[in-house]
Amino acid sequence: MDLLLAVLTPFLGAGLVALAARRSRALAAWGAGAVAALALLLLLPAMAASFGGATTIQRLPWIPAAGLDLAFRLDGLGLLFALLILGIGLLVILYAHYYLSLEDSLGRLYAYLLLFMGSMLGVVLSENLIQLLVFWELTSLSSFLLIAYWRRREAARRGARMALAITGAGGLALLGGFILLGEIVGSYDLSVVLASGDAVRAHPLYLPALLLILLGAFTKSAQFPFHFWLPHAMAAPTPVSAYLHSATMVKAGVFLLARLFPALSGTAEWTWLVGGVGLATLLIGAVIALFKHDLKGLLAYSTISHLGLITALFGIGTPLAAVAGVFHIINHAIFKAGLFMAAGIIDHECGTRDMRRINGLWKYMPHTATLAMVAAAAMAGVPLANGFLSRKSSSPKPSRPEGRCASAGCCRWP
Amino acid sequence: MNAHLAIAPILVPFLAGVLLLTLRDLPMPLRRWLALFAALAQVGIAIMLLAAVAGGEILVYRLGDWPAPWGIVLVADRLAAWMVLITTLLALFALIHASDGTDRKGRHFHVVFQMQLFGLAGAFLTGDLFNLFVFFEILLIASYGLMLHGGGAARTRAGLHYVVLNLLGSTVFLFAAGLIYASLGSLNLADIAAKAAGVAPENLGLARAGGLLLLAVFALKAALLPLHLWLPAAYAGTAAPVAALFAIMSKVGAYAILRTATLVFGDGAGSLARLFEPWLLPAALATLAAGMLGALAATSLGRLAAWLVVASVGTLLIAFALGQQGAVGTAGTAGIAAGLYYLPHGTFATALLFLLAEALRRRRPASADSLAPDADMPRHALWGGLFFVAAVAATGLPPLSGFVGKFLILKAAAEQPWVWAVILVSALAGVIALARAGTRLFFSARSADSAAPPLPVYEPHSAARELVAIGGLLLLIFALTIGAGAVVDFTRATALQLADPAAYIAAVLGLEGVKR
Amino acid sequence: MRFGWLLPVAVTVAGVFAVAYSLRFIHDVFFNGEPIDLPRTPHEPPRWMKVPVEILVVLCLLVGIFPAQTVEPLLAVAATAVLQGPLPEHDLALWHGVSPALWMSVIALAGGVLLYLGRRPLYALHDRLEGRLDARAIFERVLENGVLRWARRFTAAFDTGSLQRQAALFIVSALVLGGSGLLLAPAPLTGTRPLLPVDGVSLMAALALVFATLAATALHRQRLTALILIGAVGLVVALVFVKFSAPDLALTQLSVEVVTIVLLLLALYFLPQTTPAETSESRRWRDGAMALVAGSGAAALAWAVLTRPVDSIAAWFLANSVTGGGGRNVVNVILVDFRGFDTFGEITVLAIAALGIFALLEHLHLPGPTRDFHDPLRRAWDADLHPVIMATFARLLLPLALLVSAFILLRGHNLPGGGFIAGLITAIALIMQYLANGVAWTHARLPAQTHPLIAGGLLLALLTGAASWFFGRPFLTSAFGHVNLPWIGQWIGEFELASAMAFDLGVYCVVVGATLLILINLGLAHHASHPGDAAATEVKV
Amino acid sequence: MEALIALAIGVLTGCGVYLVLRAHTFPVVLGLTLLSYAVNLFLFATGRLVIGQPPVIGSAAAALGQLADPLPQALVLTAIVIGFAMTAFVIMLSLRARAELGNDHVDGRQEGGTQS
Repeated sequence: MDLLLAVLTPFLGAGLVALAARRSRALAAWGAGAVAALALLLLLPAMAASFGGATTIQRLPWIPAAGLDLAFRLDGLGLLFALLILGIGLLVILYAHYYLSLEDSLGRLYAYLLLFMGSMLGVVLSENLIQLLVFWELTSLSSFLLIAYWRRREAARRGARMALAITGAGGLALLGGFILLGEIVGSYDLSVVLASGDAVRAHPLYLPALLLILLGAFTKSAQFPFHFWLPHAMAAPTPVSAYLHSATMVKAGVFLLARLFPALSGTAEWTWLVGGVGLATLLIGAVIALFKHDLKGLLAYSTISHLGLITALFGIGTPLAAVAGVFHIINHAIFKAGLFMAAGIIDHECGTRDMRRINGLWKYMPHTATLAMVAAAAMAGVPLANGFLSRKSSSPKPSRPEGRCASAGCCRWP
Repeated sequence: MNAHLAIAPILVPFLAGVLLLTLRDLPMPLRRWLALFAALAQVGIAIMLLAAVAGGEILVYRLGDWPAPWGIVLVADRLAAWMVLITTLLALFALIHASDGTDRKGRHFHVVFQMQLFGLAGAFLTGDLFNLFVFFEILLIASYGLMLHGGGAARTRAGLHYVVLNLLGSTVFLFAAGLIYASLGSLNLADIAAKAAGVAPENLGLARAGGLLLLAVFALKAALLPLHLWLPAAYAGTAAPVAALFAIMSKVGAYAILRTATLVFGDGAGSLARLFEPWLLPAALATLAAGMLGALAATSLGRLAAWLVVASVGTLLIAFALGQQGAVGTAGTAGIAAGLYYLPHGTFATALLFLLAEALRRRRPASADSLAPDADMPRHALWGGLFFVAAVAATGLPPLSGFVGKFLILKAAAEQPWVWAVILVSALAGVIALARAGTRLFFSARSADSAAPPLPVYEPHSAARELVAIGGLLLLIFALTIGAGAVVDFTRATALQLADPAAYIAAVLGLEGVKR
Repeated sequence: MRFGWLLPVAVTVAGVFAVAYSLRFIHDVFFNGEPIDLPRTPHEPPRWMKVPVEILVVLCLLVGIFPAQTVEPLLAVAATAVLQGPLPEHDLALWHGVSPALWMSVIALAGGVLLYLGRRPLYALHDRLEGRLDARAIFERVLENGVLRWARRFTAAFDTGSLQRQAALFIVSALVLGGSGLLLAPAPLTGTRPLLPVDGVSLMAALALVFATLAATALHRQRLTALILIGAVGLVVALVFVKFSAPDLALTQLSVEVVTIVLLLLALYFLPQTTPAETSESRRWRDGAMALVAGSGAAALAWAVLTRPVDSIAAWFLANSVTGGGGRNVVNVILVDFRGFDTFGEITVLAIAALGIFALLEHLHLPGPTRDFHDPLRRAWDADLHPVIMATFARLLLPLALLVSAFILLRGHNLPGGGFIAGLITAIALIMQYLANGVAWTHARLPAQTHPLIAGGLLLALLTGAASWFFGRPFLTSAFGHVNLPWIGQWIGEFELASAMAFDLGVYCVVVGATLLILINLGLAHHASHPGDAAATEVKV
Repeated sequence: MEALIALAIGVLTGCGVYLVLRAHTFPVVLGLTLLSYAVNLFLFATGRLVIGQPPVIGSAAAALGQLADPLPQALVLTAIVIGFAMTAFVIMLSLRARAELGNDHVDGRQEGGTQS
């Protein structure tokens, strides 16, 4: 049961780290890092197997009568996300140690972060849909705590409440969608669900199930018109923004689209809903981002826009587009986490994030500036950075034979 | 002893109550220990009883050794044992909390507390309609005593309303019992059930009126819309451990509805079958909605918890109503099974919130448990964390048992969009309400710019008993979550047993027990 | 394929903006003049704070430049898992030659730069629109002003804290439910049972009852009058029981009636004598209508019940009373034996009620009548004193009453009577003392607390019930019929009597104890509020 | 005769309901008392009306024919006593409410502050 253990490790570690923080901040940081590393270590065998194309499924009965087991699954998609969650998680833990001021409780932040890490791992490693939902809601809860970390600030409390209300509503819709899906398929096991895509799409309950599931995915991934909670979640400390609101939690929605791609995609409803919402979000996010004077606000709307792109790619429904979507998930996580951290450094050093006031930092922090500029170039899609490849793979290339097509956008838009 | 297992849950609290009354001049600590010992013994007995009936046996206890339709019988089946176990567990922790000083605020707390348990156990175990009335009266008169314990204007006012309404309820109960006796000629529930199918057409109207009046009474006890208005003031007004214990009181009404709906007015009841069906589901849905609206509107945690009790009764009765609605067989029993899983969860979770509200009242001198910012309490993080977990439980968010219960109910209600909509939307309302409450109570401090020094904070002599009680309830919720597999198996078996009352009727009316 | 152009176009447009905002990020933050009014002077952060950023940036470049060597394997397994099928051929090479993708990038880059250069008018436009379309503001308005306010309004509209409303709702619910059950019935209301003839006395009694009830209702604001009328109603009810073969009930009703009226009288001593006219005309009509419906409903039900032939389990009780329960008064045998558990519960109710009242009245200061016999609202209080002759007679009657109650207790199993009635008669006899002689006199002669009596009675009932365990029988099994027990074989008759007696004695104790506890404490409450007034309410003999 | 009893029960119930809906504790208590009379009579009536045949075995009357149904009588007896306990409690509670709330309105309102 190493998958179960790997998921549980951060949860158990959260308490220990909170205790360790009473001794020293460094101990807390090392402890949190060790917890994340341990989880990674526990996952290694299954990860190695999944590189070979194998899918590891481990199962522990919980409520067999209701079709609810503790079932974990590690396949390629889970591997990718587990790496992102734990890898970026480790970086964020290191970063947060320096970011937080001495008055702020580091232990609390680490405890919440680890809670979140465990929940997120649970989401991406779940084999059982209902269990996935359990962890899904846990990410909402732990992100509520993280956003409200500076609990004395009105903005933090409001942002946290709003995020919880929106993602919580999505979670409830998702619960409904999953139960319907389970009714259609007769099982909550992902393996069964993924294998019965045709049955699902032909079922009269397909549309309600799809709508409910998409509601869950869109709220979580801040898709239009549910996008507005994300910028307000920026009231969280920047390590949290870097982790949750760029690399991981908001990716849970697109993760879900990817996860259920074989079961749900390929219908006109899917294409219109997912593709349409994705495109709208892509454009709206990009436009608003330009006008944000707040550094993190800009990045937040940029994140919304990129999430829209990923959603749109999955919405197209072709295999190639899906590959492009997965690719952009990776790229966006990397450059956006870096950008948020850079923004955090700037905030940390300047005491403000208002771009109308912070100018000319090149003189003061050239090293950081270089790093931020490379990451920003990736965000802009400049060649030689990963963002460029992402955009390239989502562009049409009809002239080439299908076999060598590196693009996806052209293929079969109804 | 096993021969008398079915009556033990009734007599032990009675004996404890009488002893406590006799020994009322003992020092308080000794009385507390006696009460606590009695409560522990009841938990043990309840577990034994549950173990004895878990396999499907139905224990019939013929009081006075008289044969069934004439004498009074106690019947312990899975449902009764389940209710008794939940009650005793809840009572144990409520009692521990009450030993923290609440029991000193008036006379005879422990006596009346034990008598309350006596009444509850009797109501769950009796197999006789009129005896059910008697036990209802016992648990009511005891609850009056507990509710008014400690006094105070708000408590007295709410108590007066509670008492008068319940007296009206008792009157209607007697009318109903009389109608049932007049039309079906018996008071024994199993006998009534056996006779219901063959009710003479001329008596049908009387029997139906009697059955529906029973529903009115039980709905009043359960606080079903529109008869729910007494509950918030009563529960929010009374002492915290009492309110915690009362979390099971409204479930007595739900229990009685379930018992009569399945046993007497079940599918086998001929022209009386499914008598409650047209009323139950709409009322339950409306109750859930009203409860959540009340929770949203609440301005104090105690009030919020009280409204959540209303909501939890609504949820519970939705599940039970699905049992009425669904086709015979799996769909119906799934609803009841889900409800029976949700029942202990809802009870414990709301009880937990009442205890937390009390913790706030003790530690926030300025604003008590009202949803207003105040200075940080001593051990702020601990209480905040406890509240967080309790709130997660109460709103039915994962991973605690409330989520499992909600999931099971939704699953049982598949293809009933209205039920889904109400449950999901009200769950969201619950999340919003508790998130608001939590952020106001624990996240925001009274504005820092006010230069006034913080008020002196009253830290009770020790939080140990409070924490034991709260921790105990939390543990129960965790146990319900982790052991959900076993519990769901049990509640499914219970639902199946309820769906087929033939075994119950045979056990009660069977000839094997007749001696003379 | 009709909308195949949508995605590339959208991506390109979004790319234009992405380039623009990235450019702004770089230009505004790191260049564009000097910082303005910063709280701190910026400098490079701690070394290790930059390490995570460095790692990520290096990853960006690695993936960007050598995609095939770095990210490709991971992408391949992940995409395979997403598709759950074979991977389409794809190519992450940096350079594909001049392709639409390249053109898109060029457009985006160029457009982005142009956009950024021309940003000022756009910002001005945005600043004018700022706040018009704030999703958060909408969300909060919906939540705070919509949902929450509506919830408050809805809850407040329902939950007014008015007992009258709650009672009305319950009565209406019961009427609707009961009515729906009755009205949908297939049979006519009147049954087939032959009716009893009406005699003159019964008619008079019935009319008296109806008249007294209506009068009490009509005159309810004159509280004493209403109370006396209610007492009359209770008397007629007792007469009904006498007439229709229920002597036990009649006795019980009478004694309970006396105690209740006495209690109400005492309560009236502390309450205003009249009820102010407080409800509006429309409310009275509404209540009257509900009362009319409820009354006709109850009457219809009673009529339906009374006119139907009886078919119940009653015959068994008559047949088994003597042989099984060892008593000839079947009602009493049912109470102490066949359904003894009901009685067991019922005395518990009485006991808890007494304890509850004891707790209620403790430390209570009742605003009783003051010297000028007016309450603050200038409403008159009852100011009667205790008549001497009554006091004397009451004292003389006490031993007699106790004797009667003992007699009734003893004969209960075979003739009308029993523990309840006996207990109530005893209690009434003692109450008479209270009424006739006042608080102080009675207090000097009665025990201050009757808890031991209550507890003893309950314990006695419990032990009597549990005694049957020693004979291997269920709780409350009467001793009658255990002929086979060798060592008490010759005592059967006596033993049977003892078992029922013990239980009934328990009942008696609880009834006496509970009733007295209530009265004594009412007296105490009075004393507490009028320490100096005792003389006014006491007759010295 | 049956009609008279039904009438009595109806009048008692109706008047009881009306009084219970009043706004002061005393009439409410009176109403509850009337209702308990009504329901006791009703419960009694479920044994149907029998004249002169009290359910006492071996009495002179018993030989004459069918005895009255003893079960409802026993139930009514229990109900009367329980009703007595409850009535006593509610009387005392109304006294306490009078003391704690300062008036005898069921909602503890001051006079004049009553609603329609």
